[in-house]
Amino acid sequence: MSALVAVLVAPLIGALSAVALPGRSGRIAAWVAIVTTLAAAVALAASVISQGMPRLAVGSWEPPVGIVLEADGLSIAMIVMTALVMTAAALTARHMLAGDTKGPRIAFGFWPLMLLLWAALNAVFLSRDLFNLYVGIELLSLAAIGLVAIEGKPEALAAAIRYMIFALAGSLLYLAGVVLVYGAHGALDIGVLVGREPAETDGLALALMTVGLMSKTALFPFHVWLPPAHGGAPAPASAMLSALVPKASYVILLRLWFDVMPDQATDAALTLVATFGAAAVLWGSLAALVQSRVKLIVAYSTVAQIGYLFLVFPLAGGGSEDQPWAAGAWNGAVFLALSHGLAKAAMFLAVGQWMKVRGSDCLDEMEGLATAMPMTAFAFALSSITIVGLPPSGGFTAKYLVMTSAFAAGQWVWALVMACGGLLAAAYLYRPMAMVFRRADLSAFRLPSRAQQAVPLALAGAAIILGIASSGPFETLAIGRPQTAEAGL
Amino acid sequence: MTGLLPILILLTSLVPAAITFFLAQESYRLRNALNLGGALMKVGLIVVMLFAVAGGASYETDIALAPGLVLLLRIDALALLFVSLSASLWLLTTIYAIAYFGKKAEQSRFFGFFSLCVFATTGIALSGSLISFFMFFELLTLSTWPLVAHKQNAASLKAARSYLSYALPCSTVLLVAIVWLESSTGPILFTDPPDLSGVDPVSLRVIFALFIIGVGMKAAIVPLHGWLPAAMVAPAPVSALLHAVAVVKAGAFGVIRVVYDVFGVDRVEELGVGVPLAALASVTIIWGSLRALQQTEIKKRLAYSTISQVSYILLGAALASPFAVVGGLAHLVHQGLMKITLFFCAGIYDERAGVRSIEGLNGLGWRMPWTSTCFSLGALGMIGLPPIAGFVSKIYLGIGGLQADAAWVLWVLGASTLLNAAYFLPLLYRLWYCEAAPDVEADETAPALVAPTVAAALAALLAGLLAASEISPLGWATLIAERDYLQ
Amino acid sequence: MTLWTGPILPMVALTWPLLLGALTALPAMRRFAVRLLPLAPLPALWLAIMGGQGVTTAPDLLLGVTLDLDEARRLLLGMTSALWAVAGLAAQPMAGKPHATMFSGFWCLVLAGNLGVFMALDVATFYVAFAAVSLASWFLIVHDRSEKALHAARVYIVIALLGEVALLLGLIIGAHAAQSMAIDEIRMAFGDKPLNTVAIALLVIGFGIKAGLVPLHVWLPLAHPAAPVPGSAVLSGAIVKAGLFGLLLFLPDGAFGLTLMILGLTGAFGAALWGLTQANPKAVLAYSTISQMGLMVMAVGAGGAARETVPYFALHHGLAKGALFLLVGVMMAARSSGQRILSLVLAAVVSASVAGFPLTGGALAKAGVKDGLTDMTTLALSLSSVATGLILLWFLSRLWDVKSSDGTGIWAFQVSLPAALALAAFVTPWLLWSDWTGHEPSYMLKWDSLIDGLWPVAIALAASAVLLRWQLPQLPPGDLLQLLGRWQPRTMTLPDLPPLRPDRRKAASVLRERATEMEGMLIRWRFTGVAVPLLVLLVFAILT
Amino acid sequence: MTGPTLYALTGAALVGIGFFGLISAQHLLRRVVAFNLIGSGLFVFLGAAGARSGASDPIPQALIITGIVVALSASALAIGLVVAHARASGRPTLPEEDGEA
Repeated sequence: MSALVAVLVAPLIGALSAVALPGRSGRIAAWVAIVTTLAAAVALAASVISQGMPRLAVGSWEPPVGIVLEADGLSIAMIVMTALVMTAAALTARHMLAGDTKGPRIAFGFWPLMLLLWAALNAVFLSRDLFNLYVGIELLSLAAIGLVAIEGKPEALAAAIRYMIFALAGSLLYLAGVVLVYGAHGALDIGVLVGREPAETDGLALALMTVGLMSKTALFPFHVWLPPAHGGAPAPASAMLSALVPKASYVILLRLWFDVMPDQATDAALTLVATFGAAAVLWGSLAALVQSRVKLIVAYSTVAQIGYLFLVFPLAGGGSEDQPWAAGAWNGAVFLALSHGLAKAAMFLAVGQWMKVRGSDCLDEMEGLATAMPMTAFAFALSSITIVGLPPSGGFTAKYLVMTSAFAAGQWVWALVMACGGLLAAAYLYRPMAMVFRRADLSAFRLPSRAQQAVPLALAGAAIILGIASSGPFETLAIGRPQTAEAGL
Repeated sequence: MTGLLPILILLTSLVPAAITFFLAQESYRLRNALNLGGALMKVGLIVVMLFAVAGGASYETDIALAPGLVLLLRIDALALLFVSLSASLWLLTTIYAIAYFGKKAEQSRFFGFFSLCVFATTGIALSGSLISFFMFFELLTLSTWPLVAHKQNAASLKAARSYLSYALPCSTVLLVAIVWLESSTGPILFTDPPDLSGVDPVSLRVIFALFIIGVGMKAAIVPLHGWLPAAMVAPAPVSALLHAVAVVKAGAFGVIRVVYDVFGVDRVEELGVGVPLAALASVTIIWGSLRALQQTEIKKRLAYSTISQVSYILLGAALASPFAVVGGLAHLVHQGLMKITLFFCAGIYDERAGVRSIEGLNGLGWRMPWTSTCFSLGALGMIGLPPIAGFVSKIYLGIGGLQADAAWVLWVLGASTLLNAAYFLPLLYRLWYCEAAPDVEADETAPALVAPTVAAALAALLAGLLAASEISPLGWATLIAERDYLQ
Repeated sequence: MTLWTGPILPMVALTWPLLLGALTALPAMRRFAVRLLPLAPLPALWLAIMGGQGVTTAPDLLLGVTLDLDEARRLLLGMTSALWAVAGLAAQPMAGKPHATMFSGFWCLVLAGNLGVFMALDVATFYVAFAAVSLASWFLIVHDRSEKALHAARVYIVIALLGEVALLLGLIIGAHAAQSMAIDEIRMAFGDKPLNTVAIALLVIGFGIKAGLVPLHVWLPLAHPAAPVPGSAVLSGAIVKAGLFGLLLFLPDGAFGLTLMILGLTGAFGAALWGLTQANPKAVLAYSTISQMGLMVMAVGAGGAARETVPYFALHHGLAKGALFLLVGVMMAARSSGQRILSLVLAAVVSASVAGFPLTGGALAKAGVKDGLTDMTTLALSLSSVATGLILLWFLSRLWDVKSSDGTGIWAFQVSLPAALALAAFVTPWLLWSDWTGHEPSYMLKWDSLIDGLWPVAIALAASAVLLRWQLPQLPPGDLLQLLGRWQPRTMTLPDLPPLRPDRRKAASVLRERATEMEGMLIRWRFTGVAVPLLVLLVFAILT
Repeated sequence: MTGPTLYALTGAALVGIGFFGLISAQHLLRRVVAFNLIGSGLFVFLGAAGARSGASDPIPQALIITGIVVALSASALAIGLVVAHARASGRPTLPEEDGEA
């Protein structure tokens, strides 16, 4: 229970202290908060696995009046992944932001924003109240926008504003949905809403919330804000933005469609959502294929990967819900989200270190880095394996589950989209990989320390381990799920 | 112990790989000791296992990854055949590679991926479920890439890209096939053949085709063969690995698994997909030989020869008659032994005489008698000249073709033999009968290069000479076929 | 693991030459390599004299080796090993010459193969042995490395490989038909199935090439003269018999009978006549070999008793032809006109035997075969003696023109070798006569037998007088090959498969343009502002 | 027309006006204002929804107050960004929409 509170409160207090305390002590406070939150996340996961789901009605107010926080398998999986990515980003941020010439704003703003982002993410993962979720993702967006704009460059500012417009529009759509739900049912707690009488406005509410969250998740065709924003932010920020932020709104979508209003989902609507997902996979991959900056390639890859996450809807929802393959598809999607988070963060951190060495992230500038910084190159390669979905990685396990479900459901189109997406991913990730592997003499450049290089490697390794040791995470995911994953199909 | 042995065998290459990656370039002795030690230990463990299996022991280890995703390691006779082939050839290749690289740069990376490659191959051999097969198959694809690109120049990167641009689409196709099939049968284990009666025949045919595309690419079937000649820019030990120890062998092994353990002979016959596969293999045999004729580089000629020869294995598997199965399985070993000899020799010619083109071979026979004798043995064996191993496979495949009522196989074998002769004999002629250019500097004072070559050539000779004995590849293949595939 | 069962002598007879051959590869042994050659066939000769004593098997070797001798095998084995032993002695002057070591090594290999062909009971051993004979004799042919030898070797290897392949395929079909590797069972199993006809045709091609069967003989007149003299002797005397024996072993009685008879007779007459256009005495002898082999093939085709006596015929021809080839060498080595005359006389005697002059070994051989023939073929056989006589007389005249060039070694020793062979060619047919034909030796002394042998020789003598007066145009060897045009190695050019990838660069630039265009459209807020409510409505419409 | 209905209609109208402004305006400050209008409209609507059952419901009020705080902070950040962007680029519009009327 205390861990449940700590994952929310520790980063918030850390953020406030980092703002309030001057210079060095602010930094120390931030680090204390980071370590505490990481520990709390692990503790929370341990307690959920060993003792079941903790539930906290804030101030002892039970719903429908009060707000409930609850950690199920999905929550703790996301929270632990978040904690890992955040810690890794923070570890590299120390190096990448230190002694920068871009002025004190970055050094000052990064730590509070990052901790705020973390708190908002944890809040979204734990909340069981639709309005509370609104507050959470709004806070998340604000922190994320701040991180994008942190360097103060004109392009970054424009990207931040663009991001802000999409995010605010999404928030308002979501809010409109929340208002409709409350108007119809007089309650916003998920636990209460599950047992509601369906109302006429539910469809509209779900439509509004879905489109709003799609816009925040950067699903095609609302993805255009993402590449400039993620490509323009400093690398540790990009890692967090790409790996974590879209997952928050995606988790809300999952909860809406599968927990709150599964009765509303029609096959046509589910197919429509998945169609957008498929379009995102194809378009994002093609766009990544033609980029000439590594960070943009990685960012467009996020667009494509987000598309995968939406393919699960027709496989696990609607008419498929009670079918044997639904659990596999759902698990696969969450696994995809997790492994993508780890791998994408590792990729951005690796690219960030390359940029730091070469001063640019143009594809042509990447020659020789594999020899000079083998660990980051290896990290990039391992992440690529996960992103492409090759074994043995979390990405592969996820893909296998989703594809099996797709074939079992007779909806093999989604499986083919996944297969094509994997191939395209291989194509666009091969370009930086081959460039990095090319021989060139970089002995004149100052290289980051081995400890620094090890950070992305550890994250990428985690994504691989997720594929090899996947049975543990699987059982965890089943906690709190109505339909659990039986022995596959 | 019984459960641990397969894992130990895998670890003998994984552990050296993991350590080697982090070694500094200068720690030659440690690295060599690790790799040689790993290779020796693997051979030792396999010998232990051979005796245990002969005594009736069976090995099975499973690691559940996720619901429906089971990593199953087990030993059957086929796995044992493949794993002992790859382990013993790996030992030879390791000795050769250590001598080949000497003090060249980037050795830690090379030997790391080299061991990883063999780890994957061993995994493929020991896989007891379709999905574990796929996982190791992909690992093999990935760990081969840095080896092909090892020289890090434009040419080798191009070759490496070509390799991946074949491998990844095909593995995607393979994944689709696996997923499609498993979505209706559940996880497929090689221990008990899956019940395919629930899947309609048309789908099954499509799935079979997808499987063949997926695994056949590694076996370099036409038209998925383009990567193999391109990959010739890699260092000689890598070529040996690609052509004899690991990659194409994994492809051929995969086809055998698909035909016999996933679909089963009867089902393949019922679906009528065996003959098209045999025809495809035949086209590959002929096409590879024709293209080999046109090559002017030794290694390229050998590469096309591999394309042609590996399809013998596929042909045997596809015909599925008793003799054909035995011939195909035996050729798995025979081709490995002969081809590794040839590539070792090509490497020695390159290293010690600077010769890559066919013209350069002129007169090298007397300058480098050991190497050239081995080369001649390998080449003659490839042609199918008795008593070197190749002729045994040919006889068995021919009879197998007749047993399967496919007499046309004979014409394929005949044409291929003639073509093999047409592209190999001129090389031998040049070696022994042409005058060397006066300024050629050639010697073979590199025992660590020559010794593995001689060992491989001798093995190829003995495999044919003692074909009828029980411990020969042929004897083994017969055992496998009788035990597992022919009731 | 069993090394062998049964008598060891056959195994020794086979492995001993191989062992000697391997020894020649040792640097220390190189100088003595040629000296070992006469020793190589001795165990086999011993075995032939002793006769077979049961089946020897080596179950682990190849596909299971089984060896044995019956009468025909024993006869041919004996002839072959004797010829090889004598030829080995004749090769002694080569010691110390360039490439002699290599020559010796492959000499032993061919010898082992040649012996193996006659001893093998199973098809795999037979094939291995045959391949060794066939392909390793390339090295005997190419030994000189002169332009001519290289050309002959090139032609030879192509045709020999074709033969090997035909043989392999035929044997595979046979083994499948018989469900066995045993040669005897394969012969029995060849029934009427169309595939078996194909198999027999393939075998006829495979063996016919080796046996110089028209029209597969074209390599022979090139190759036999190209080899050094001892090489030519074994090629023409012993090695061609491997092909003949193959026909005997595998062809069911009467299969392809007519075809074989026609082809055989064509060879018997055609080659003999064509030989008259040759200047080189060795080429003349080669054509004579084709002619004689044609007769034997005809006898095989005739089947029945004639077929049974073919080994007997072969025995004489092998020894005699070996002697004739060696005599060419002797003539080259002759240093005085006395020696030259002696050589010529010896050659004339042997020639007479080959032409079937009464009471010679050749006459016995022919008589033996004739026993089993019909009238027409008997006549053909007698007429062929005319042709043989003619070509051998032509040979003698060419032999006389041979210039002495190679004056090393002890001439007396050299001349004794063909003499010994000639003696054997005379004596052995007499010794074996009753066993093989069932007639008393006195049969040959009958008047009509004598007449039978005499008249063709007489006609031949008369005709040769004409021939020597008005000579035929001199042509290079290779008859049909000339008609086909000179064989030249040509590099084939095949189209490569069309590349799987289209122009990547262009595709990439097009894709880049399109992508930028579309992203530029999507990024405008006006698009999203309109798209969002529309999408909400769409989702709403299809929900519930 | 009862009070709650009037409130609801007002809310809807505010959302509509805000939406129009959001689409038609290029000036970023106008867009921020439009967002605020939409937000306010939604809150008014929520207040009306709270009055649905006749008895007063405290929850919407708590929600509205929270929402206003969130909207305020969002607006503050937005205006800060717009100002920074205008300073850096000299224009109050996004680069891709510069040329449009």
